[in-house]
Amino acid sequence: MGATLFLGYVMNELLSSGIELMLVGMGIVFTFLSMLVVFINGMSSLIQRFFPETPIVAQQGDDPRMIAAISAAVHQYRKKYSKN
Amino acid sequence: MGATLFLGYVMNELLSSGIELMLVGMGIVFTFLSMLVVFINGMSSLIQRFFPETPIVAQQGDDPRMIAAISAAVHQYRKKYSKN
Amino acid sequence: MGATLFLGYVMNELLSSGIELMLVGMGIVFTFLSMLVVFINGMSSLIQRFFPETPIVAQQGDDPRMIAAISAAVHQYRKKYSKN
Amino acid sequence: MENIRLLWESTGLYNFTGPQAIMMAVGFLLLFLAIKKDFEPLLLLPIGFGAILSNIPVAGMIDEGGILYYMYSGIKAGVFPLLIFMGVGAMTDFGPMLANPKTLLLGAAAQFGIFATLFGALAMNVVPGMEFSLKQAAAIAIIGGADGPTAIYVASKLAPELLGAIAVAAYSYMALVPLIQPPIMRALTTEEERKIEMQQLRVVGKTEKIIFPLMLVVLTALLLPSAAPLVGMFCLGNLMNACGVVDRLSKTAANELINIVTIFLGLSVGSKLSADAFLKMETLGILALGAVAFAIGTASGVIMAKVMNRFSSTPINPLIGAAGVSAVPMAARVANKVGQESNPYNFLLMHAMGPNVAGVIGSAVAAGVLLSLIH
Amino acid sequence: MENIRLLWESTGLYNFTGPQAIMMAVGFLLLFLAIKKDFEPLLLLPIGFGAILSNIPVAGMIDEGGILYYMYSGIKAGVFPLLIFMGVGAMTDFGPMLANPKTLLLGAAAQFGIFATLFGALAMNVVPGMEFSLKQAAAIAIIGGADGPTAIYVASKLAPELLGAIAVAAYSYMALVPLIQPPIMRALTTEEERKIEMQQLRVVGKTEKIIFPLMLVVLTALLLPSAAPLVGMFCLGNLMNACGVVDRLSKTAANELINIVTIFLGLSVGSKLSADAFLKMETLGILALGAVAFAIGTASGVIMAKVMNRFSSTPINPLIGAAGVSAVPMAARVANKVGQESNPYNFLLMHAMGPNVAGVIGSAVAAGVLLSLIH
Amino acid sequence: MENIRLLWESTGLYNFTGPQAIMMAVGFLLLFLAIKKDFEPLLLLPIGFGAILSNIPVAGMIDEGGILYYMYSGIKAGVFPLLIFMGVGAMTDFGPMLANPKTLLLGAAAQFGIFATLFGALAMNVVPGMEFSLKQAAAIAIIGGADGPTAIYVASKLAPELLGAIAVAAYSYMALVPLIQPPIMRALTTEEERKIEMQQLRVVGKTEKIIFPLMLVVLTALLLPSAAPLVGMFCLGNLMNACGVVDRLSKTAANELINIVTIFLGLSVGSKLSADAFLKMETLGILALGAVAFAIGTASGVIMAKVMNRFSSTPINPLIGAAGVSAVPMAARVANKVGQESNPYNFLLMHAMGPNVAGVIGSAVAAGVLLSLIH
Ligand code: NA
Ligand code: NA
Ligand code: NA
Repeated sequence: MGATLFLGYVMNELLSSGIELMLVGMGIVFTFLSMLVVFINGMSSLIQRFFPETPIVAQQGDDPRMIAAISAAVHQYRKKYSKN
Repeated sequence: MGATLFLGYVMNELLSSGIELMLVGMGIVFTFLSMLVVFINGMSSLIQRFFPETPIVAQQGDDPRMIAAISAAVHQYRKKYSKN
Repeated sequence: MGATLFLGYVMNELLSSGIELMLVGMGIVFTFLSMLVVFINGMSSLIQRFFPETPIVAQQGDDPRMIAAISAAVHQYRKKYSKN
Repeated sequence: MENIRLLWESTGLYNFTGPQAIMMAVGFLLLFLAIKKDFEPLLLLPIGFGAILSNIPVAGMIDEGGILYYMYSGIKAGVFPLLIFMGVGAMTDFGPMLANPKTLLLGAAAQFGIFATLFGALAMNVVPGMEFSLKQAAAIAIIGGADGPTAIYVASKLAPELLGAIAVAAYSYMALVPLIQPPIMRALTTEEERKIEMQQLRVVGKTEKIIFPLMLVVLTALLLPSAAPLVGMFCLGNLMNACGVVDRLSKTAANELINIVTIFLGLSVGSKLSADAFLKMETLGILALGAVAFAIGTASGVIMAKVMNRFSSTPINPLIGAAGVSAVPMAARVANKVGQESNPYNFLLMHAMGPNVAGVIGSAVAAGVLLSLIH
Repeated sequence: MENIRLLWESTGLYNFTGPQAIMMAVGFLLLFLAIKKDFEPLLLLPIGFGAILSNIPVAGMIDEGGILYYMYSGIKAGVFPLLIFMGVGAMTDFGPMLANPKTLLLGAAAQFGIFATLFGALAMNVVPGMEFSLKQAAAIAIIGGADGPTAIYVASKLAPELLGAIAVAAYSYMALVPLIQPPIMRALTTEEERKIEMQQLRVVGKTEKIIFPLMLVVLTALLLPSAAPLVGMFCLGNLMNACGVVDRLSKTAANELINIVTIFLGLSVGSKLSADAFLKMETLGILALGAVAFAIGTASGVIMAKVMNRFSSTPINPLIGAAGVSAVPMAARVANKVGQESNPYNFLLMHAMGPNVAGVIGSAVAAGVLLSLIH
Repeated sequence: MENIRLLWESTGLYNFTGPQAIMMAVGFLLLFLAIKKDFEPLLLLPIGFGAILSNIPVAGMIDEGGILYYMYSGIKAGVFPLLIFMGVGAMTDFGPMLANPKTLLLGAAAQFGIFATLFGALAMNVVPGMEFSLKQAAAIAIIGGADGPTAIYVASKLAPELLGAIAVAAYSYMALVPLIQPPIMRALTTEEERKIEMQQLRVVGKTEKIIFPLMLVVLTALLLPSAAPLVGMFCLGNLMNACGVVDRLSKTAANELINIVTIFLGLSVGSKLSADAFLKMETLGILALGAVAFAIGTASGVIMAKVMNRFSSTPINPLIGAAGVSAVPMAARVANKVGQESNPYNFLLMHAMGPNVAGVIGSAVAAGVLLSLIH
């Protein structure tokens, strides 16, 4: 029975360190990512004010069928190339 | 002369283990690959009975000249790309 | 003052070995590359006399716009390919 | 006669032990899941094959001098998972997250799956036959991060004896995300909430994408240096991709290098699927805890998103909270799909990519916490 | 003056030994064969260059701390040949063999070249000046397998001191297949036999191609675990290619990874072409035995095919038996070409690919036999 | 409370030392130069990032067991710089140099920058606070070779403690070639000289390009074996490219392999940017000496070209002498550009590529001299 008591004590010990880890861990994770939110907001507004970028125009529409044809050909080519 | 006899004995020893290796070795190789034949036949008939596959249609004929042109271009592109 | 003298002596030692290294080093570099000049000239004239090569014709003009289009497509393809 | 006996005694048939046979069967199960069920095949195929190779008797491929023994040293040194993380960084676009930074909080919330599981693993010690030390519990908990290389990195540091089971659980549940998450997401949200449409994201410029990984590495260095190897290599890959001046390197990192390392990593993880480590009650515990971890992570992400939606000026669809567990880009796709069941014109994919990549950061941070607090 | 003497004494000219000069010449001969004669250039070029670099006096590139010393450890550990075997597996299509499994027997028969050579090497001990131990004889015999990585793997385990000569002989004779085989094939077959046309092969489905490498690895594990490293890595590469879900990995294994390892392997094999190991009577013996091994392997493959043709319900052209030595795909091409000399409309290529890839399995199995029986 | 104190003591903020912070700033400066100023980004980006990672407190990435510790062993063994040199060899076309072999003398002359700097470094010992041993002076001097892998190779052999500073100086000045060289070139030449047009180069055949690397490796073996590792690996790469029969290997050497090694090499060079080695008076000396080395190398190349122009039957534009410092192909482009300022129809690029690649050979030879004479 002394052993059971001891085991119970160890379990309590483990579980309380589990709860502590949970609180501390989630605390650090939230603190860290919240600070990242703050810093990103700061960075973005600084950059948009002082180094505004002209938004990149979407890449000129490559004909998707051409791309499909070419990528098939490239694939074929690679396959061939990889064998010899 | 005793040495010659001894050498002869060693040679005989070596050669007889060579013959033994030859027989055992070829035996194992044939046994192994024969079993593979049996298993492949079994597997193939099982698969063809229970999981018949519709044979894959040959890939739609890419124009070979186009592929040649493209693979040349790809080659050029790669060459260029690899240098800078 | 003895120490200064000693230091001066060491410095002299170092500097004189520096000068020596400079002379010997440049000597070797020049000797080596000069020999290379001689050997290249020898090799080239030997090869041009005994194994003359028909100069490689410039690669048949691939349409540069086609290459540009294709290399863009290849790039796209690669990008796509690299993500999944 | 004598020779034939010797020959027979050198066969695998003679030397096979029951546990080895079972582990080979586990290897084949993993191959089946990888090839037929498309369960994270890039990892589970080499892992499964590694399990098969390492349980072949006599061959001794995991003994000193065997190829799997040498490969495993790349995990023991932490080099393989970190190189994979670098490659993942080179494939990651932080644009959607930078356009809507508060989604980082969703990535934080979903890490509750990790810490709840840590507690759960410790509590499991009451079950007879299960025994987890604090280190082992932490290594198991990291499965909840839904991030393969992070899980392997942490497990190799804290509990290498569980590495095989943890990696298999992590990748299997990542593959099961489309099955595990939707019921939880539906249970915790109303039809109205699932219909919420979100504002289109602004375009994020190149400079912001360059500065972000640098900012992240500095913050990690200042606050949580134990996460620096993971976060640092990830940021290196991301910076190489974002800056645009070293495309040669970022492409190699995201393709050939990550492929080579994936083969080696998978084989050596598989080589840790040995019978005496895997065929234990504890493995069942790990599998159960892993499923719980994913469920809790999903739930806490969704709940966090509901809370934020209440206080936010712009609407937030709670479904995107589920993407906070990482499992990029599967979890984001699931959020999109579940959203479209309620509102077919609702495109949540890009909005869910924010918490999704935030989840990668979140689990790396959680890994750092575990590595720094548990010795 | 003193300095100039010191300088002179640091030159290669002063330090060159005769044997080193001869080995450098051997290196140049290999480069000549590789570049001008197209003798397996992918291997013989790095091997030849490795021979040159390792025989430069003073530079010490093979001494501890030198680059070739480090590279060689990849062979000593068996890692390089196994990775190459994985890449070869990823390039191999077992379709033709699965369509006609009895061609496996041709791949078995051709391995007689290995065991006959083993006997021959032992018998050579009667020649004064030649002395081969059982291990050395086995390492030499494996040349008859006509498979480079297998030969290197076995030689590095059984007789590393002969590695250079064995690898050079193996790759040289593989390059000489189009010269060595045809006369033997013609001598052992009649014009009528060479004209035999074979039935078109059925199309083999994807499932069979996926199951086969798994079946092969299981059979190896059960019966011949000593062949498991070779066969296992080969099957891994083959499975990655066949299953279609990890194309990223199989392409990298069959391209960048095999290329990188080939450079390293070639250089380190070349670094074992040192004068004291190579410039011995025994090397002549190895070269002679290698040629005999190829000839016997070819002959036994052809004879086996003749026997099978007699008993088979469908016709078998005996020429395809010669492809059983492996040397993929050169031997299959030779069979096709010799066949077309007699019947220009006879396309044996695909039929010969069956015994050809069977020969790869056969020589890996033979390697396993040697490694398990000889200690 | 106690726990919060422990937590605080595990942060980077608590553990940061001033020198570490400065070194991280140096890392960021290198990233800025790489990304914004396009200073050799392929190397300076990983170097800068390596400096950041290795100076994060607590993380211990450079301690035994850390990823940067393992990576550095590839430099210590000399393997990384030699593999890069092989890749550079595979990218190099010796055609322009073989068409006009006397440009080799320009590549020789420019190495005077190395030996003058060696003397300068020794002379600097008179400055209080600066102390350079002969080995250190030689390692610094090699910056004048304008060749990154050569500098890293020599520094790792002679003065590993200065490796970080030397590599940074070498790559930075290589990036600054377009700023450093033109004023010197203009000061040493007349307008008339800069206008000189050169005869068109003959086309060099494939055979010559194959023979040349072989000839070079033999000459190195005979005369300067200490340069054999560098020259040998360079020639191997070049031969693989020139011979055309192993394109698979030369492409991998010049692409994926060099990219992978560049990432590892950069990170591990950066990991040597530790505060106690870098934040010393000596580093200022190294930076100053490096600039001087480039200037002297440029000047001696130009002067040599002027001398040769006087005695040559065909005209030589002295500007191409400046390309003798190597820094391929930047220095050749600079020569072309400065030439076109005086004569817009003068295309010197190809003519300058001769001394440019000759400079690579020249600095490898000079490295061999230093390694053989200084122990
Ligand atoms: Na996560
Ligand atoms: Na074979
Ligand atoms: Na140079």
